[in-house]
Amino acid sequence: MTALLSVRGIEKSFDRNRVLTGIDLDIAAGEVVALLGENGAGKSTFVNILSGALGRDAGRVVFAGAETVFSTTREAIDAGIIHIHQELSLIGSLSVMENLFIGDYRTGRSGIIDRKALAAASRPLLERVGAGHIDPRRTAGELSTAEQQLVEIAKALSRNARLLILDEPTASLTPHEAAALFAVVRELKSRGVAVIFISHRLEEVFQIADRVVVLRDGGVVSDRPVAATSREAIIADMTGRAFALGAMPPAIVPEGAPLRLAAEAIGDGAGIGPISFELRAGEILGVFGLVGAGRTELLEMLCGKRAIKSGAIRLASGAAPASPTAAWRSGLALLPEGRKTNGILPNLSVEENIVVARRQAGGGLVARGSERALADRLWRTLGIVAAGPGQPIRSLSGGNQQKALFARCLAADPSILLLDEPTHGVDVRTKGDIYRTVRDLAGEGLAVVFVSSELPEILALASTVMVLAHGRRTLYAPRAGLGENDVLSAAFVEAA
Amino acid sequence: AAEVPLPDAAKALGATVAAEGPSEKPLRLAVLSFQGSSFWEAADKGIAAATDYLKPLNTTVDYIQLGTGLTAETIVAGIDGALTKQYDGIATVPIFDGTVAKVNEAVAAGVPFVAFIADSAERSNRTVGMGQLAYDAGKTAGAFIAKQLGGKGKIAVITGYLGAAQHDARMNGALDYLKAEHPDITIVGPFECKDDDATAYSQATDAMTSNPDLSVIYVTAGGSEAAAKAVRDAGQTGKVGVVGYDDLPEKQQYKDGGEILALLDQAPGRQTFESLVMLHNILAFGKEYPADIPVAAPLALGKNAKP
Amino acid sequence: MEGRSVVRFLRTRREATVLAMLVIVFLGLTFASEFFLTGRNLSNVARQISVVGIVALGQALVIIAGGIDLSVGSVIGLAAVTAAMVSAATGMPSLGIVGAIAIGMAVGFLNGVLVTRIRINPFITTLGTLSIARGAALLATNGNPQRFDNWAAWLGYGRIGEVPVQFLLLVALTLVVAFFATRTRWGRNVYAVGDNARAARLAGIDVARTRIMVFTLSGSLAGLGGLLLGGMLTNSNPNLGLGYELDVIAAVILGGVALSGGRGSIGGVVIGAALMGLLRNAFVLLNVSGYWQTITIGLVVILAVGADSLNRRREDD
Amino acid sequence: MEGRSVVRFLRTRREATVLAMLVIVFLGLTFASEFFLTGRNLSNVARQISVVGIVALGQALVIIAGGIDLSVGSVIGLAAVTAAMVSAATGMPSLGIVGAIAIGMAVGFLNGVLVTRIRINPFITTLGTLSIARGAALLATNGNPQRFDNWAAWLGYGRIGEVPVQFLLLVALTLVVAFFATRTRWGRNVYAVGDNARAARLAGIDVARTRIMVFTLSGSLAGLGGLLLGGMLTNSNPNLGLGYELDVIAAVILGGVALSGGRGSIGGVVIGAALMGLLRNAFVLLNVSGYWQTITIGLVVILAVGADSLNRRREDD
Ligand SMILES: Nc1ncnc2c1ncn2[C@@H]1O[C@H](COP(=O)(O)OP(=O)(O)OP(=O)(O)O)[C@@H](O)[C@H]1O
Ligand SMILES: Nc1ncnc2c1ncn2[C@@H]1O[C@H](COP(=O)(O)OP(=O)(O)OP(=O)(O)O)[C@@H](O)[C@H]1O
Ligand SMILES: O[C@@H]1[C@@H](O)[C@@H](O)CO[C@H]1O
Ligand SMILES: [Mg+2]
Ligand SMILES: [Mg+2]
Repeated sequence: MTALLSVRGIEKSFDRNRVLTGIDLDIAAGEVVALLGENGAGKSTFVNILSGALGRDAGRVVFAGAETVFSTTREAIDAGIIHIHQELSLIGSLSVMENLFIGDYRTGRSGIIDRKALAAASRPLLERVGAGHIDPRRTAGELSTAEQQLVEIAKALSRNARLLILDEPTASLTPHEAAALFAVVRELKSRGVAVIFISHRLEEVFQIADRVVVLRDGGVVSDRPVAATSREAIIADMTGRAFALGAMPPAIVPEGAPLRLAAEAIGDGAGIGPISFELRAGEILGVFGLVGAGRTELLEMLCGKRAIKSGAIRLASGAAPASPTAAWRSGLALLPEGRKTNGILPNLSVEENIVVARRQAGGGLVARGSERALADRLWRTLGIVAAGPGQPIRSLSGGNQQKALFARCLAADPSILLLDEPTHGVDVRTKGDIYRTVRDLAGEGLAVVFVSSELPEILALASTVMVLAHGRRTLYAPRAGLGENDVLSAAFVEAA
Repeated sequence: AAEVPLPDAAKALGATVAAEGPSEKPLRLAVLSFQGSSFWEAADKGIAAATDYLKPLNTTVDYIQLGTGLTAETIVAGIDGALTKQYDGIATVPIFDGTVAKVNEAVAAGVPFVAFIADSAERSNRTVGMGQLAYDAGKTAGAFIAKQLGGKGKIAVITGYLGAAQHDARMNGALDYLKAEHPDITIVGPFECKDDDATAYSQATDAMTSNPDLSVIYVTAGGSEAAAKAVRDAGQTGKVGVVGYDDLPEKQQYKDGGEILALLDQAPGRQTFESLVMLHNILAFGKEYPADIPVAAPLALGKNAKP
Repeated sequence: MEGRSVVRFLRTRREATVLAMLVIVFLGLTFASEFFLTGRNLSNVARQISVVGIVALGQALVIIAGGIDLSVGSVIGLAAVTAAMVSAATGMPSLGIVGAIAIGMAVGFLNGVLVTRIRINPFITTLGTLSIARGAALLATNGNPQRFDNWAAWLGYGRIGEVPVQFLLLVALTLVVAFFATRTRWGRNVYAVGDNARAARLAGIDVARTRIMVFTLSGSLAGLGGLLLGGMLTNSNPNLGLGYELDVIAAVILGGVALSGGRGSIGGVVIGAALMGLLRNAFVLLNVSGYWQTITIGLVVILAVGADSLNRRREDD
Repeated sequence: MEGRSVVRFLRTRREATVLAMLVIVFLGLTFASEFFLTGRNLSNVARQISVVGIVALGQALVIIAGGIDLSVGSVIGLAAVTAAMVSAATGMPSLGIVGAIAIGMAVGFLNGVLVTRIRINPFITTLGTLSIARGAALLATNGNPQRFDNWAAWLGYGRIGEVPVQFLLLVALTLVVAFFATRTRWGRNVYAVGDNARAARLAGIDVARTRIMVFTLSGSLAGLGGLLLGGMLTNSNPNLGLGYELDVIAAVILGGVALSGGRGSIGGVVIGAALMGLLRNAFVLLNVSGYWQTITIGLVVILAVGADSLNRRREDD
């Protein structure tokens, strides 16, 4: 079997930072290759080069028998290389159907759009990815993150893909939606499409991949059929040492711990609530739900970003915050969902991104020395990979950006930590680090609200579990004594 | 000393002041003026004529162009530059009150200073100020308008920049006179056109539409030919007439056509020429000129004007 | 459109607020001045709207694509004198038309190339060409207005019945540009590029070409605007269009185009231009004098956009 | 700074390109005109830079925070007449100073409130207040220039030795604003807000307050600018500052501030203003013809930013 894609000696540096030191890879038609590696290993950089989004410094790419140098993504798309990027790249102001056929909108040579035909061609694509409920004429910007991700995948189907690149496509999907995606991948595979699949969820790799390729230090360190590898082996390849996540002891809320926050039937008057719960020092409240269940909205109410229209919040440290500014001041720290739009200050340095929230509580003058020391310490603790603390955060890999945002929360010395999908795009090792950090902090008396779409994560970490469905609380119980099914069935409760 | 005969170019501009003869020591004069319209182009002609005329008389004229933006700061910066370059004499158009301090500084430093075309409203110590008295010119325009109307009727006023001293003075000179002497004349406006032809055109058109009894449009600065064009386009030639300033070539067709009743001319070329020659005479021969040389406001009449 | 969607339109679109404002001013003027609703006055208003409206069409596309074009005012002046001088030099008015539009197109293309190839910020690029184009117009004419009185000028001064030719051009161009923006591949790409240039590039859209295209279009329409303005006055002054950029941009934003790119409708832009034109007409009809005109324009601009903002709070930041 | 980091600075910062440009123009003028390097001329240049530079400091903060302030030119005029009229009415020049800065502060605060509370786009807001402030200045004075010749005016015309007081103010304010921008919490928040307002808010920054603060600062500095300009001319014309907004914004962007917000340095802004001032001085010293002045300004603006862009290709979009 000759390779559809054959890559030799790909190298890439950003300034003096050598990111890829010579990648070799072959992929056959109909093969699904999982590309793994720690945050900053160069996965996105590599696939960006394949799809013409980035130039390379050295190396050769042979695709479908021809040597190729794509200088624009258009050329790659025309050749059949379709890349779904790590960051969502829908055009918010265009309709869903225009996004599906972006660039030419099925206009052919006339250049004139036939809206009816476009809508008709869009529906089956949306159905295939399990998004048949989305009206193709809707504006893409109005869709939820998950819906956008589904449209993004449907977009790939609209094109005649020969090689499909999926860079962390499941990061914002629930297991249910991820399963729909895998069905699509299998269908494409059966039609001879090759797939490169990047993910930090190892269980997915075993579900879908034929081969596992691991990147480390800018090169390929292992390339094995999925049957010939194991979770442990992959982790060892990624981290360069034997590594085990190790089962953590179940978390328990300490007896008689002081109350930190109480939510009394709070609602936003727009479909979320009433929701009640209590949060004690040392407690980790894991909040689970399907996408759109209202978890983000709940956190927004807690941190003063979203107005509370009914019910009330009581804080041990004072009045309920009226704004995020007030929230941080009263000891609530928020790690928001959507690191690019809500999280990072892209052009500021990593250091500034880390200290920004803490600084608000300080005096008028910036204390450079202590800020640097703090950033340095957190930087090291969380193992952020970058050229230095002065590097603009936008040029860090996705996972490292996420770590910096986590560092921002820790820097503020909070008493309550609100985490919305904190492990989005974070590699296994760091996930472990974050879990341990959260546990340690809880041990020191911090109260944590941990929103996640990954059930194992909730179950491993939480001391109390809350499930939301359609904006309502459908389960609220101590972790001990809960099984996977209890949580899932609460998440799937039908709308009242 | 015998007067040096004026060249034809200067005579064509209407100049009468001649040089008293060559200067003993070489003289350097700076003239500062603006660009950007046919008015300033006409002023340039006088500068060019004076430059040629004075060169054999041992006087060099350097033309410092101030560009197209008429502001006090620009003039002040220009004068500052001229002082730095140690010219023997300076001529310019110090149209804003903000130039007074700088002009006084030049004179105090012993550099004779001649103002042409438009002086500041507040009086500076300039050696000579030649030009039309804008308020009086406005009054002349007002009297002319009253005569055209027979003391009764309606006029619309379109002014250049509100707050531009010269434009305001021309406006008020006419309006104060009309209000005092001819209360039966109704005044509409003023409307500010910012010297923009298209705006003046629209304002003239709208004024005619909303005032069917309109007889005169008085334009204090740029835009008189655009207003005339509006009259022509509205079919009001003979019924509505424009009174404005500056008899420039592009307006001839409307004088001939009857839309422009009269233009008050400032003879800009003559003024620049004479300013420079006076400076030469002052510096080379210690000649004295009156501190104020008013330039008459002759009316260049159009076809339909009542004399 | 059914009842429900009309309400939705009014609640959600900026152009609806401006349309409402326009209707209010229109009705107010109808009562306040007996001359307002005369054919003659409406025809004047239509003409006064036209040049700003036409130039705003191109500007809207540039802004939707995430740029800005400050050079339009100067291009108007440069194109006006080009039309006059080319007609006079060749004796062929048709070449005057071609010249005006071509010089606008050339400046626009240059803007596009500087922005996309040399990657100079559009504000700076067009601030630069604003100066250069004006300087060129002055240099070519030595500051003297150019007689422009031939059949090409008719496009600017002519009327068909009571309707100014300029206005017919505005209507036709609005339809064409609106169709272009909503129904053609290139038009949709303009929105995509303005909304998220990076995503657009990754989706295979030629971002640079799209941007060059909108700047070229904007320049060409400004060139046409200069031709019309010079024609209307049968006299091309190199200072024509001075300061128009701010009026044109105000019309575009009043009409609901987001300065941040990616959003806005072509119809709205013309409504914005109409509101500005109507106000200017009102000042003269109602004899609003001097200083109050300046203040009123400022208030209306803020009110029109402010009413809309209060109506629909933004979800972001 | 060691050698390596100097090179790095030159390669990576926009202000370095403009600084290089400034040095070239400076050297060129030294050779081209014997008068350039005289104390008197340098003192003139220093004074000519000052007002634009001071106003640009505030504008820079606004732009870094992701806004824009078009009203500064009009605020200059309004503050200038306020200074003169308040001094005259009260007989106390010190109150004139307070009045000028307070009126600028008030307009700036109004801008900030309209932008953050009513959520009107800054371009539109300040385009509106541009008109309103100018109208107010004209209304207050009836269009008449106001004599302004007292010790408050000395701030504008005075010199200490050869050095204009204005220039000393510029230097002092540059240091203060640069310190503010880089070393204080509020200053750093300005960058954060301009970079990503949403993220800044979620990180606990009071975005609205930050924006109101920068607009208020910009207004106050424009007010000071008006005081200085009126003082320098010992005469406050309500039209002072007309069109300054474009000059000021050009200086800011020349100095390396990104119009998209979040990036730029205060030092760069002053370099930008100095380059513009030096050019104007060159025109007078070298007798550059009027139309070429316009063209040259345009070319330099494009060149300065363009050279820099070619030097360092942007990685984004
Ligand atoms: N535009 C850029 N400029 C400078 N450095 C960059 C740029 N893009 C990526 N890098 C660096 O290249 C390295 C690899 O980044 P890349 O995004 O490829 O990692 P990744 O393997 O996809 O990680 P993740 O799992 O976190 O997405 C990182 O150290 C990152 O900081
Ligand atoms: N910008 C938006 N416009 C319209 N509806 C929105 C928008 N953002 C979210 N929604 C809707 O709000 C509801 C809840 O949003 P969201 O998806 O953030 O919930 P969630 O439980 O936090 O899920 P997740 O964080 O996993 O995406 C959904 O019905 C979603 O469609
Ligand atoms: O008439 C005026 C002149 O006096 C001068 O101000 C230039 O502009 C013209 O309109
Ligand atoms: Mg990645
Ligand atoms: Mg969420």
